[in-house]
Amino acid sequence: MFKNLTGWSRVKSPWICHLNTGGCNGCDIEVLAALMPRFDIERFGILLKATPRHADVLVCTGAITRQMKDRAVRIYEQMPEPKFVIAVGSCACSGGVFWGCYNVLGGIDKAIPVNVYIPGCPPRPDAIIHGVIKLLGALDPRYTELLEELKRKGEIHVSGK
Amino acid sequence: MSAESDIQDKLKEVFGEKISELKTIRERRVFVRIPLPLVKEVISYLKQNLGMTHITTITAIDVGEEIEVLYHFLCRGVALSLRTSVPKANPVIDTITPIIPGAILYEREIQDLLGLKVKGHPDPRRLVLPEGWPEGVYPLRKEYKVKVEES
Amino acid sequence: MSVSIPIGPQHPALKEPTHLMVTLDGERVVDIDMRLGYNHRGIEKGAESRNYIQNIYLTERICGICNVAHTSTFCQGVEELLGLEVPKRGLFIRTLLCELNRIHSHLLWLGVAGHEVGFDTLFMYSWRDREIVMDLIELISGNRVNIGINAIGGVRRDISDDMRPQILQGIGQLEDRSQYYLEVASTEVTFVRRTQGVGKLPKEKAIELCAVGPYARASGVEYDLRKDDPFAAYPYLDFKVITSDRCDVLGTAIVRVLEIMESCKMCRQIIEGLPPGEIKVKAPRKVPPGEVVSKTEAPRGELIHYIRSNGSDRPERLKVRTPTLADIPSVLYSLRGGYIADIPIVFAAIDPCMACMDRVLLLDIDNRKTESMMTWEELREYGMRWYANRKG
Amino acid sequence: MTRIGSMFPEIWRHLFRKRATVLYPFERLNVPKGLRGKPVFDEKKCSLKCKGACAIDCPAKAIVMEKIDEKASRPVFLLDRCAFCGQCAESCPFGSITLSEEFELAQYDRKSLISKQW
Repeated sequence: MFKNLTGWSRVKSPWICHLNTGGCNGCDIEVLAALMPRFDIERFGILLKATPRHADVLVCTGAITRQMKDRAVRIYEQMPEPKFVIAVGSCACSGGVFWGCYNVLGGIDKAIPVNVYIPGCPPRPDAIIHGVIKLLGALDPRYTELLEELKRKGEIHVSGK
Repeated sequence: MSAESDIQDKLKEVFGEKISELKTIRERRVFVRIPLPLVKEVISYLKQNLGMTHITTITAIDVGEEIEVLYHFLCRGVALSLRTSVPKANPVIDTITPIIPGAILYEREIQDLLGLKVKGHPDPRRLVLPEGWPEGVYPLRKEYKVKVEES
Repeated sequence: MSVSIPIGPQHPALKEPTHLMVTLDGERVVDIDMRLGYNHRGIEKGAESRNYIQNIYLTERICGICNVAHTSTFCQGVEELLGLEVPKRGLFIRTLLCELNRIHSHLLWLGVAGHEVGFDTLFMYSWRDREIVMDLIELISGNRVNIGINAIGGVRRDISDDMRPQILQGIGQLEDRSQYYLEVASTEVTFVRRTQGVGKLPKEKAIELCAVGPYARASGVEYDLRKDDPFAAYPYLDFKVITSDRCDVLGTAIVRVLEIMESCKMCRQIIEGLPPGEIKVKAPRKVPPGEVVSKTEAPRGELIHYIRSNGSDRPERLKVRTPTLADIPSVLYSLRGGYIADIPIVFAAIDPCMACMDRVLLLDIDNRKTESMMTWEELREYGMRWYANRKG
Repeated sequence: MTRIGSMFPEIWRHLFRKRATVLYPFERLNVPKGLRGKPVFDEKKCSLKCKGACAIDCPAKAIVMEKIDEKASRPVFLLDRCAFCGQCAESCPFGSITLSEEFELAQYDRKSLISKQW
């Protein structure tokens, strides 16, 4: 009984911690815009927490620079165990436009394991919310059904290809 | 074109033939080449007489066996760029921070990215490159090649 | 006896990675040292291995908030190298987006400043109103933040006639919202008491340390590139340069809100006076050898791109100096002597954009003192003693 | 000069205004016509012979040309690298690439972000 209670509370209120590892801060302001009144992801119980210790989900933006690599790993280790990482923006997914720059190592997955990749430069706040729902879908199938149902109604173009 | 020609005449009359390539490529853009030892003297002259206080930035370019240094100033609304070149063998220039304190950052940058030793700099610590960066490797030099690996 | 506290690269007040080593004497900041480099991506070296078209998109991603300023500077520089004559309509559209980007950047700053002072209502309100200008930018350029509107030789998208009423209506809303924010920024007690007299920067210090942008204009330095070195369509617009002689963080807030209203006025002039004709001129791929100093007024101040070309389709050298970098010496000057609680707001006064700045870092100008670390008990007694003799 | 509560009339007025929040998955924001979303490749228009005019100009090197035979090649879009800037649509001499308005592209792994559209 206790197990699905924690599972339920984890899905219902995933607290996020935002980490910018060296991008152009376009995605940071889009993550913030998702927290603002217009998109307001607090209705999913998502709160922006300052310290990684209180957070379940690490929202990473920006390509990994050489300087931030070990700090990102240290912050990832400080997070409590059921932890997930969302890479927001093409720089976080793969280093994007900064290929060949000597101080950029590439995407976030060069330092920490990533669960959901959200491409876009920067992804719109609703694309970020769609990524968060997709992550929640991995924990609780009802969210994936929600996405499937909305896809059938043609509300969202969830693209497989 | 009054400000530009005014600056050019003043420079020509004081420094005469020591400065060269004095040209105005368009309004509010003046380029001039000055020999290395004269850098401090020209800048302090410009500061006292033409009321120049604002430095925009210092650019350093690796042109084969020399490093070209451009000081970009704002003098009476004109973007004045002083150009000198430093031999790559012993790349040393002296600091202009006592004359224009705002230049402290830009000297640190060329020191770090191009290996130009700045003599007399109040704080010559490492700049923007990460701690683990090997000594003596300067990324903005031509011989530094970035290996582009396909991800 | 003082304590040095590292404010690490990941910190709630600073949205972006920078590292502040603050040396404190009790609550008062004695000396501050800033270590950047967390955001340094080596863009200048990267620019040398890309052709001019790819470089537009690379310079655009130097900073996400003031990206249209970067692409305008870069395209303007390359157009000067090529000797291209950009059609007037293209210049007007480029200026319109520069001003819309300034409005969105200043509203963003107003919210972040409110958040760092703990005044979250202002944060929520100003960011909700920022959505109006984000919708306008998205309508014109197709992307909310990274506006890819500039190309070498003009702009990529035109403003069709059915967009005009929407833009004018949006600007009307923005005008009365900024009127309201001016009243809030200058009279609301929660905001004024935390920003009045904080982060003092006298005018001669601002001139000496070469500060730029709204931060310098709040200390009375009359320096605005749109007036002194007009580029794009600014010669055809009439606007006034806003300065205030308050020399503190509240001054920067008032200057920025007034600049929003000025930008709204300019956008209205541009939309009404939009000349007909072409928006773009065909540009060759190879640029003849030459060099250019291209300067524009980014939302945070004077931005310079130095481009040197060697006749091929790749630049030989691209040097970018962004406004935040010029403001750092003056913000560190004004941080000294303040309280630790004021660090976020004073630091936010220059609207730091680490992504912009990370080509250089700075250290305290006068000499450095090394202190030994104190244990927790020593710190507590020291704190009580410090406050006791402060009262006595 | 400073007054307490200059925000109260504003807060009072907001009690009766329409809510500002768009309940995203259930309620969608109408997307403007020219939104730069996922690049869509139309093989009929493409000449397959130009050896990647789009790939040369792509700032993020997000287009890889896949060989069909020794002369012809087709672009493969790596969506995790793509910056959605629309330069490929402009550089393609035959206009075979257009940007759709699809922006919900989150995936669990990078492999499913590689889009081969033929």
